[in-house]
Amino acid sequence: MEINILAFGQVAEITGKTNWSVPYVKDTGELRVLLEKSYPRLQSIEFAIAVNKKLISDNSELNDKDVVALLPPFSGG
Amino acid sequence: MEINILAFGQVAEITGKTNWSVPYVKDTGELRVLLEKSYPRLQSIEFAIAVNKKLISDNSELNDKDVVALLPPFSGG
Amino acid sequence: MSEKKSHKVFVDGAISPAFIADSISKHSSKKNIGAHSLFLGQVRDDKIDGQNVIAIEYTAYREMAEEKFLEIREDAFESHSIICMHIYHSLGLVKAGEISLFVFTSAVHRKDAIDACEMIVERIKKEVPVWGKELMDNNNSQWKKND
Amino acid sequence: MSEKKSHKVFVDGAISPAFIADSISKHSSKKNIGAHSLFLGQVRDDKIDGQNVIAIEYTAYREMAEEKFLEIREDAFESHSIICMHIYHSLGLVKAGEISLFVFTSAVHRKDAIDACEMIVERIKKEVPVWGKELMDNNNSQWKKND
Repeated sequence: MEINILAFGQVAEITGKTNWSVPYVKDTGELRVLLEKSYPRLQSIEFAIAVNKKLISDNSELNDKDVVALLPPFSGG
Repeated sequence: MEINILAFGQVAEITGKTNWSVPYVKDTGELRVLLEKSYPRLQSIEFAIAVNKKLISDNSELNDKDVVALLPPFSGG
Repeated sequence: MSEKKSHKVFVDGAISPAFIADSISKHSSKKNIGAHSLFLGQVRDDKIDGQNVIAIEYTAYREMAEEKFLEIREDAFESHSIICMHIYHSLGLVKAGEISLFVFTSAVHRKDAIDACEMIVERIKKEVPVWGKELMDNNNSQWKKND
Repeated sequence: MSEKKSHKVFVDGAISPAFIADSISKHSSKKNIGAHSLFLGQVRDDKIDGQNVIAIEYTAYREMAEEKFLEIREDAFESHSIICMHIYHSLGLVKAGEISLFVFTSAVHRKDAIDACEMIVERIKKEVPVWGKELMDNNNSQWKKND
Protein backbone atom coordinates (compact mmCIF):
# COMPACT_ATOMS: atom_id res chain seq x y z
CA MET A 1 0.00 0.00 0.00
CA GLU A 2 1.18 3.46 -0.90
CA ILE A 3 -0.48 6.79 -0.14
CA ASN A 4 0.66 9.80 -2.17
CA ILE A 5 0.74 13.08 -0.33
CA LEU A 6 0.62 16.55 -1.85
CA ALA A 7 1.24 19.65 0.24
CA PHE A 8 0.38 23.22 -0.70
CA GLY A 9 0.88 26.75 0.54
CA GLN A 10 1.74 27.14 4.18
CA VAL A 11 1.59 23.37 4.74
CA ALA A 12 4.30 22.83 2.11
CA GLU A 13 6.41 25.51 3.76
CA ILE A 14 6.23 23.57 7.03
CA THR A 15 6.80 20.10 5.58
CA GLY A 16 9.56 21.38 3.30
CA LYS A 17 8.30 19.19 0.46
CA THR A 18 5.28 19.20 -1.84
CA ASN A 19 5.02 15.60 -2.95
CA TRP A 20 5.94 12.35 -1.19
CA SER A 21 4.48 8.97 -0.33
CA VAL A 22 3.89 7.03 2.86
CA PRO A 23 3.22 3.30 3.35
CA TYR A 24 0.13 1.94 5.11
CA VAL A 25 -2.10 4.48 6.87
CA LYS A 26 -5.57 3.41 7.95
CA ASP A 27 -7.48 6.66 7.49
CA THR A 28 -7.15 10.42 7.22
CA GLY A 29 -7.43 10.82 10.99
CA GLU A 30 -4.39 8.62 11.51
CA LEU A 31 -2.53 10.43 8.72
CA ARG A 32 -3.21 13.78 10.39
CA VAL A 33 -1.80 12.47 13.69
CA LEU A 34 1.31 11.14 11.95
CA LEU A 35 1.89 14.40 10.08
CA GLU A 36 1.46 16.52 13.18
CA LYS A 37 3.97 14.30 14.98
CA SER A 38 6.54 14.67 12.17
CA TYR A 39 5.84 18.38 11.66
CA PRO A 40 4.65 19.85 14.98
CA ARG A 41 4.12 23.30 13.44
CA LEU A 42 1.18 21.82 11.53
CA GLN A 43 -0.69 21.74 14.86
CA SER A 44 -0.80 25.52 14.89
CA ILE A 45 -2.30 26.00 11.45
CA GLU A 46 -5.57 25.07 9.89
CA PHE A 47 -5.61 22.74 6.91
CA ALA A 48 -8.21 20.63 5.11
CA ILE A 49 -7.69 17.27 3.45
CA ALA A 50 -8.75 16.19 -0.02
CA VAL A 51 -8.67 12.54 -1.05
CA ASN A 52 -8.45 12.06 -4.80
CA LYS A 53 -9.37 15.71 -5.34
CA LYS A 54 -12.49 15.57 -3.15
CA LEU A 55 -12.55 17.52 0.10
CA ILE A 56 -13.43 15.27 3.01
CA SER A 57 -14.94 16.52 6.23
CA ASP A 58 -15.13 13.33 8.35
CA ASN A 59 -12.45 10.78 8.93
CA SER A 60 -12.07 8.71 5.72
CA GLU A 61 -10.54 5.34 5.07
CA LEU A 62 -7.49 5.37 2.80
CA ASN A 63 -6.76 2.92 0.03
CA ASP A 64 -3.72 2.00 -2.03
CA LYS A 65 -2.70 4.74 -4.50
CA ASP A 66 -4.96 7.36 -2.94
CA VAL A 67 -3.76 10.91 -3.45
CA VAL A 68 -4.13 12.91 -0.26
CA ALA A 69 -3.76 16.68 -0.54
CA LEU A 70 -3.09 18.91 2.46
CA LEU A 71 -4.85 22.21 1.84
CA PRO A 72 -4.50 25.36 3.92
CA PRO A 73 -7.38 27.87 3.64
CA PHE A 74 -7.90 28.92 0.03
CA SER A 75 -6.98 32.46 -0.92
CA GLY A 76 -7.43 32.73 -4.64
CA GLY A 77 -8.85 35.71 -6.51
CA MET B 1 -45.79 84.55 -19.83
CA GLU B 2 -44.01 81.96 -21.90
CA ILE B 3 -43.66 78.24 -21.23
CA ASN B 4 -40.96 76.38 -23.15
CA ILE B 5 -41.82 72.87 -24.17
CA LEU B 6 -39.37 70.09 -25.04
CA ALA B 7 -40.57 66.82 -26.54
CA PHE B 8 -38.60 63.57 -26.72
CA GLY B 9 -38.83 60.11 -28.23
CA GLN B 10 -42.27 58.97 -29.22
CA VAL B 11 -43.85 62.21 -27.99
CA ALA B 12 -41.67 64.22 -30.40
CA GLU B 13 -42.66 61.87 -33.21
CA ILE B 14 -46.32 62.66 -32.53
CA THR B 15 -45.94 66.42 -32.06
CA GLY B 16 -43.60 66.66 -35.03
CA LYS B 17 -41.39 69.14 -33.18
CA THR B 18 -38.99 68.95 -30.26
CA ASN B 19 -38.91 72.50 -28.97
CA TRP B 20 -41.56 75.23 -28.95
CA SER B 21 -43.23 77.66 -26.60
CA VAL B 22 -46.78 78.36 -25.52
CA PRO B 23 -48.27 81.44 -23.87
CA TYR B 24 -50.14 81.34 -20.54
CA VAL B 25 -50.94 77.90 -19.14
CA LYS B 26 -52.02 77.61 -15.52
CA ASP B 27 -50.53 74.27 -14.59
CA THR B 28 -49.23 70.95 -15.97
CA GLY B 29 -52.73 69.44 -15.87
CA GLU B 30 -54.05 72.15 -18.17
CA LEU B 31 -51.00 71.79 -20.41
CA ARG B 32 -51.61 68.07 -20.75
CA VAL B 33 -55.23 68.70 -21.76
CA LEU B 34 -54.15 71.29 -24.34
CA LEU B 35 -51.50 68.99 -25.79
CA GLU B 36 -53.86 66.03 -26.03
CA LYS B 37 -56.38 68.24 -27.82
CA SER B 38 -53.77 69.41 -30.35
CA TYR B 39 -52.20 65.96 -30.75
CA PRO B 40 -54.88 63.33 -30.07
CA ARG B 41 -52.37 60.46 -30.52
CA LEU B 42 -50.77 61.56 -27.25
CA GLN B 43 -53.83 60.14 -25.49
CA SER B 44 -52.79 56.64 -26.45
CA ILE B 45 -49.26 56.80 -25.10
CA GLU B 46 -47.78 57.19 -21.67
CA PHE B 47 -45.59 60.18 -20.93
CA ALA B 48 -44.27 61.90 -17.82
CA ILE B 49 -43.67 65.61 -17.34
CA ALA B 50 -40.57 67.30 -15.96
CA VAL B 51 -40.61 70.96 -15.00
CA ASN B 52 -37.17 72.56 -15.03
CA LYS B 53 -35.57 69.09 -15.17
CA LYS B 54 -37.49 67.73 -12.17
CA LEU B 55 -40.05 65.00 -12.72
CA ILE B 56 -43.42 65.99 -11.28
CA SER B 57 -46.05 63.50 -10.24
CA ASP B 58 -48.95 65.76 -9.19
CA ASN B 59 -50.40 68.68 -11.05
CA SER B 60 -47.94 71.59 -10.75
CA GLU B 61 -48.37 75.29 -11.25
CA LEU B 62 -46.40 76.75 -14.16
CA ASN B 63 -44.49 80.03 -14.11
CA ASP B 64 -43.00 82.28 -16.76
CA LYS B 65 -39.93 80.77 -18.47
CA ASP B 66 -40.51 77.31 -17.06
CA VAL B 67 -39.12 74.52 -19.20
CA VAL B 68 -41.59 71.66 -19.47
CA ALA B 69 -40.29 68.38 -20.88
CA LEU B 70 -42.59 65.64 -22.20
CA LEU B 71 -40.94 62.32 -21.46
CA PRO B 72 -42.07 58.92 -22.72
CA PRO B 73 -40.91 55.90 -20.66
CA PHE B 74 -37.11 55.83 -20.41
CA SER B 75 -35.29 53.10 -22.29
CA GLY B 76 -31.60 53.80 -21.89
CA GLY B 77 -28.88 51.22 -21.39
CA MET C 1 -7.44 58.42 -3.01
CA SER C 2 -11.10 58.53 -3.90
CA GLU C 3 -11.79 60.13 -7.19
CA LYS C 4 -15.18 61.73 -6.99
CA LYS C 5 -14.83 64.22 -9.78
CA SER C 6 -17.39 63.83 -12.48
CA HIS C 7 -16.70 63.18 -16.15
CA LYS C 8 -18.56 63.21 -19.43
CA VAL C 9 -21.02 60.31 -19.50
CA PHE C 10 -22.40 60.51 -23.04
CA VAL C 11 -20.26 59.20 -25.86
CA ASP C 12 -20.94 59.34 -29.55
CA GLY C 13 -21.94 55.93 -30.93
CA ALA C 14 -20.80 52.56 -29.56
CA ILE C 15 -18.39 52.07 -26.65
CA SER C 16 -15.39 50.11 -27.91
CA PRO C 17 -13.60 47.27 -26.08
CA ALA C 18 -10.39 49.32 -26.46
CA PHE C 19 -12.02 52.19 -24.57
CA ILE C 20 -12.98 49.76 -21.79
CA ALA C 21 -9.43 48.35 -21.66
CA ASP C 22 -8.05 51.86 -21.41
CA SER C 23 -10.45 52.63 -18.58
CA ILE C 24 -9.31 49.48 -16.71
CA SER C 25 -5.62 50.32 -17.29
CA LYS C 26 -6.01 53.72 -15.69
CA HIS C 27 -6.86 52.01 -12.39
CA SER C 28 -3.61 50.08 -12.05
CA SER C 29 -2.02 53.05 -10.29
CA LYS C 30 -4.75 52.98 -7.62
CA LYS C 31 -3.23 50.19 -5.63
CA ASN C 32 -5.75 50.24 -2.81
CA ILE C 33 -8.34 48.84 -5.22
CA GLY C 34 -9.02 45.12 -4.74
CA ALA C 35 -12.11 44.65 -6.88
CA HIS C 36 -13.68 46.08 -10.00
CA SER C 37 -17.22 45.39 -11.14
CA LEU C 38 -18.15 46.19 -14.74
CA PHE C 39 -21.52 46.12 -16.43
CA LEU C 40 -21.80 46.31 -20.21
CA GLY C 41 -25.09 46.72 -22.03
CA GLN C 42 -24.95 45.24 -25.54
CA VAL C 43 -27.52 45.89 -28.29
CA ARG C 44 -29.52 42.71 -29.05
CA ASP C 45 -30.77 41.70 -32.47
CA ASP C 46 -34.24 40.91 -31.09
CA LYS C 47 -36.77 39.61 -33.59
CA ILE C 48 -39.90 41.78 -33.74
CA ASP C 49 -42.71 40.80 -36.12
CA GLY C 50 -40.25 38.70 -38.09
CA GLN C 51 -37.75 41.54 -38.45
CA ASN C 52 -34.40 41.75 -36.67
CA VAL C 53 -33.23 44.80 -34.76
CA ILE C 54 -30.08 45.92 -36.54
CA ALA C 55 -29.30 48.95 -34.40
CA ILE C 56 -30.61 51.23 -31.67
CA GLU C 57 -30.59 54.99 -32.04
CA TYR C 58 -30.24 56.67 -28.65
CA THR C 59 -31.45 60.17 -27.81
CA ALA C 60 -31.54 61.90 -24.44
CA TYR C 61 -32.74 64.94 -22.59
CA ARG C 62 -29.10 65.77 -22.00
CA GLU C 63 -29.33 68.49 -19.34
CA MET C 64 -31.69 66.45 -17.17
CA ALA C 65 -29.79 63.20 -17.80
CA GLU C 66 -26.52 64.80 -16.76
CA GLU C 67 -28.04 66.04 -13.52
CA LYS C 68 -29.43 62.57 -12.87
CA PHE C 69 -26.09 60.86 -13.59
CA LEU C 70 -24.48 63.23 -11.09
CA GLU C 71 -27.13 62.47 -8.49
CA ILE C 72 -26.67 58.70 -8.99
CA ARG C 73 -22.92 59.20 -8.72
CA GLU C 74 -23.21 61.09 -5.44
CA ASP C 75 -25.65 58.55 -4.02
CA ALA C 76 -23.32 55.69 -4.97
CA PHE C 77 -20.42 57.26 -3.06
CA GLU C 78 -22.76 57.98 -0.14
CA SER C 79 -24.22 54.48 0.13
CA HIS C 80 -21.26 52.27 -0.83
CA SER C 81 -17.57 52.18 0.13
CA ILE C 82 -16.26 52.65 -3.39
CA ILE C 83 -13.00 54.22 -4.51
CA CYS C 84 -14.15 55.30 -7.93
CA MET C 85 -16.94 54.88 -10.43
CA HIS C 86 -17.56 55.70 -14.06
CA ILE C 87 -20.61 55.67 -16.28
CA TYR C 88 -20.55 55.86 -20.08
CA HIS C 89 -23.69 55.82 -22.22
CA SER C 90 -23.96 55.98 -25.99
CA LEU C 91 -25.93 58.55 -27.93
CA GLY C 92 -26.70 58.12 -31.63
CA LEU C 93 -26.46 54.85 -33.51
CA VAL C 94 -25.24 51.62 -31.89
CA LYS C 95 -25.38 48.43 -33.97
CA ALA C 96 -26.50 45.02 -32.70
CA GLY C 97 -23.53 43.37 -30.97
CA GLU C 98 -22.04 46.71 -29.95
CA ILE C 99 -21.92 48.17 -26.44
CA SER C 100 -24.09 51.14 -25.42
CA LEU C 101 -23.68 51.26 -21.62
CA PHE C 102 -20.57 50.83 -19.50
CA VAL C 103 -20.75 51.10 -15.70
CA PHE C 104 -17.49 50.63 -13.79
CA THR C 105 -17.09 50.61 -10.00
CA SER C 106 -13.96 49.94 -7.95
CA ALA C 107 -13.54 49.28 -4.24
CA VAL C 108 -11.23 47.78 -1.65
CA HIS C 109 -13.62 44.85 -1.21
CA ARG C 110 -15.64 43.02 -3.84
CA LYS C 111 -19.06 43.35 -2.22
CA ASP C 112 -18.96 47.14 -2.33
CA ALA C 113 -17.94 47.21 -5.99
CA ILE C 114 -20.52 44.60 -7.04
CA ASP C 115 -23.45 46.09 -5.11
CA ALA C 116 -22.70 49.65 -6.22
CA CYS C 117 -22.46 48.60 -9.86
CA GLU C 118 -25.79 46.82 -9.79
CA MET C 119 -27.50 49.72 -8.01
CA ILE C 120 -26.17 52.20 -10.58
CA VAL C 121 -27.32 50.08 -13.55
CA GLU C 122 -30.83 49.73 -12.11
CA ARG C 123 -31.10 53.46 -11.48
CA ILE C 124 -29.84 54.38 -14.95
CA LYS C 125 -32.47 52.14 -16.57
CA LYS C 126 -35.28 53.61 -14.46
CA GLU C 127 -34.38 57.24 -13.85
CA VAL C 128 -32.31 58.65 -16.68
CA PRO C 129 -34.15 60.30 -19.60
CA VAL C 130 -32.63 58.37 -22.47
CA TRP C 131 -34.59 56.71 -25.25
CA GLY C 132 -33.66 53.90 -27.59
CA LYS C 133 -35.31 53.52 -30.97
CA GLU C 134 -34.93 50.02 -32.36
CA LEU C 135 -34.26 50.03 -36.10
CA MET C 136 -35.26 46.93 -38.08
CA ASP C 137 -33.75 45.57 -41.25
CA ASN C 138 -36.87 46.51 -43.27
CA ASN C 139 -36.54 50.18 -42.21
CA ASN C 140 -39.32 49.88 -39.65
CA SER C 141 -38.61 51.03 -36.12
CA GLN C 142 -40.09 50.87 -32.66
CA TRP C 143 -39.36 52.44 -29.31
CA LYS C 144 -37.41 50.20 -26.96
CA LYS C 145 -39.01 49.25 -23.66
CA ASN C 146 -36.90 48.61 -20.56
CA ASP C 147 -37.77 45.56 -18.50
CA MET D 1 -25.93 29.86 -29.32
CA SER D 2 -24.81 28.94 -25.84
CA GLU D 3 -21.15 28.23 -25.58
CA LYS D 4 -20.68 25.75 -22.80
CA LYS D 5 -17.35 24.35 -23.82
CA SER D 6 -14.67 24.77 -21.22
CA HIS D 7 -11.41 26.64 -21.66
CA LYS D 8 -8.11 27.04 -19.85
CA VAL D 9 -8.67 29.05 -16.68
CA PHE D 10 -5.14 29.51 -15.38
CA VAL D 11 -2.96 32.10 -17.02
CA ASP D 12 0.67 32.84 -16.36
CA GLY D 13 1.12 36.09 -14.42
CA ALA D 14 -1.21 39.11 -14.54
CA ILE D 15 -4.31 39.39 -16.74
CA SER D 16 -3.88 42.39 -19.04
CA PRO D 17 -6.55 44.95 -19.95
CA ALA D 18 -5.85 44.08 -23.60
CA PHE D 19 -6.74 40.45 -22.91
CA ILE D 20 -10.02 41.62 -21.31
CA ALA D 21 -10.78 43.85 -24.31
CA ASP D 22 -10.15 40.94 -26.64
CA SER D 23 -12.47 38.76 -24.61
CA ILE D 24 -15.22 41.43 -24.80
CA SER D 25 -14.70 41.85 -28.57
CA LYS D 26 -15.27 38.16 -29.20
CA HIS D 27 -18.84 38.54 -27.94
CA SER D 28 -19.94 41.12 -30.49
CA SER D 29 -20.91 38.33 -32.87
CA LYS D 30 -23.28 36.86 -30.27
CA LYS D 31 -26.08 39.27 -30.95
CA ASN D 32 -28.58 37.71 -28.59
CA ILE D 33 -26.48 38.97 -25.66
CA GLY D 34 -27.94 42.04 -23.95
CA ALA D 35 -25.78 42.24 -20.82
CA HIS D 36 -22.28 41.40 -19.69
CA SER D 37 -21.13 41.38 -16.09
CA LEU D 38 -17.40 41.41 -15.39
CA PHE D 39 -15.56 41.02 -12.14
CA LEU D 40 -11.86 41.86 -11.87
CA GLY D 41 -9.75 41.09 -8.82
CA GLN D 42 -6.82 43.48 -8.50
CA VAL D 43 -3.83 42.97 -6.19
CA ARG D 44 -3.84 45.53 -3.36
CA ASP D 45 -0.75 47.10 -1.82
CA ASP D 46 -2.04 46.46 1.71
CA LYS D 47 0.18 47.68 4.52
CA ILE D 48 1.17 44.83 6.89
CA ASP D 49 3.36 45.64 9.90
CA GLY D 50 4.48 48.82 8.17
CA GLN D 51 5.44 47.01 4.96
CA ASN D 52 3.56 47.25 1.67
CA VAL D 53 2.50 44.23 -0.34
CA ILE D 54 4.29 44.61 -3.67
CA ALA D 55 3.01 41.42 -5.31
CA ILE D 56 1.14 38.18 -4.74
CA GLU D 57 2.54 34.85 -5.84
CA TYR D 58 -0.26 32.43 -6.69
CA THR D 59 -0.01 28.65 -6.57
CA ALA D 60 -2.75 26.07 -7.02
CA TYR D 61 -3.59 22.40 -6.78
CA ARG D 62 -4.19 22.51 -10.50
CA GLU D 63 -5.97 19.19 -11.08
CA MET D 64 -8.44 19.77 -8.27
CA ALA D 65 -8.86 23.46 -9.15
CA GLU D 66 -9.65 22.63 -12.76
CA GLU D 67 -12.30 20.12 -11.70
CA LYS D 68 -13.78 22.72 -9.37
CA PHE D 69 -13.83 25.42 -12.06
CA LEU D 70 -15.66 22.99 -14.33
CA GLU D 71 -18.19 22.20 -11.59
CA ILE D 72 -18.79 25.91 -10.93
CA ARG D 73 -19.19 26.42 -14.68
CA GLU D 74 -21.77 23.67 -14.98
CA ASP D 75 -23.66 24.90 -11.92
CA ALA D 76 -23.72 28.45 -13.32
CA PHE D 77 -25.32 27.27 -16.57
CA GLU D 78 -27.74 25.12 -14.57
CA SER D 79 -28.87 27.83 -12.16
CA HIS D 80 -28.79 30.96 -14.34
CA SER D 81 -29.99 31.80 -17.86
CA ILE D 82 -26.60 32.76 -19.21
CA ILE D 83 -25.33 32.53 -22.77
CA CYS D 84 -21.65 32.21 -21.94
CA MET D 85 -19.18 32.54 -19.12
CA HIS D 86 -15.42 32.67 -18.73
CA ILE D 87 -13.09 32.49 -15.77
CA TYR D 88 -9.41 33.43 -15.84
CA HIS D 89 -7.14 33.20 -12.80
CA SER D 90 -3.45 34.06 -12.56
CA LEU D 91 -0.74 31.71 -11.38
CA GLY D 92 2.73 32.96 -10.46
CA LEU D 93 3.61 36.55 -9.73
CA VAL D 94 1.08 39.39 -10.00
CA LYS D 95 2.17 42.86 -8.91
CA ALA D 96 0.08 45.31 -6.87
CA GLY D 97 -2.24 47.17 -9.25
CA GLU D 98 -2.40 44.22 -11.66
CA ILE D 99 -5.35 41.91 -12.24
CA SER D 100 -5.34 38.29 -11.03
CA LEU D 101 -8.97 37.22 -11.49
CA PHE D 102 -11.36 37.85 -14.37
CA VAL D 103 -14.91 36.47 -14.32
CA PHE D 104 -17.10 37.25 -17.33
CA THR D 105 -20.77 36.31 -17.75
CA SER D 106 -23.14 37.19 -20.58
CA ALA D 107 -26.91 36.84 -20.82
CA VAL D 108 -29.98 38.11 -22.63
CA HIS D 109 -31.05 40.00 -19.49
CA ARG D 110 -28.92 41.87 -16.99
CA LYS D 111 -30.11 40.16 -13.83
CA ASP D 112 -28.95 36.74 -15.04
CA ALA D 113 -25.50 38.02 -15.99
CA ILE D 114 -25.04 39.99 -12.75
CA ASP D 115 -26.26 37.25 -10.40
CA ALA D 116 -24.25 34.51 -12.13
CA CYS D 117 -21.08 36.59 -12.03
CA GLU D 118 -21.41 37.28 -8.32
CA MET D 119 -22.15 33.63 -7.53
CA ILE D 120 -19.11 32.47 -9.51
CA VAL D 121 -16.78 34.95 -7.77
CA GLU D 122 -17.99 33.87 -4.32
CA ARG D 123 -17.54 30.19 -5.15
CA ILE D 124 -14.04 30.70 -6.57
CA LYS D 125 -12.94 32.49 -3.40
CA LYS D 126 -14.35 29.76 -1.15
CA GLU D 127 -13.98 26.51 -3.07
CA VAL D 128 -11.03 26.60 -5.43
CA PRO D 129 -7.64 25.42 -4.11
CA VAL D 130 -5.54 28.45 -4.98
CA TRP D 131 -3.20 30.22 -2.58
CA GLY D 132 -1.81 33.73 -2.64
CA LYS D 133 1.44 34.57 -0.90
CA GLU D 134 1.78 38.29 -0.26
CA LEU D 135 5.29 39.53 -0.85
CA MET D 136 6.40 42.67 1.00
CA ASP D 137 8.94 45.26 -0.01
CA ASN D 138 11.36 44.10 2.71
CA ASN D 139 11.36 40.54 1.34
CA ASN D 140 9.02 39.28 4.06
CA SER D 141 5.91 37.43 3.01
CA GLN D 142 2.67 36.16 4.45
CA TRP D 143 -0.16 33.96 3.26
CA LYS D 144 -3.17 35.87 2.01
CA LYS D 145 -6.49 35.34 3.78
CA ASN D 146 -9.77 35.63 1.92
CA ASP D 147 -12.56 37.55 3.61
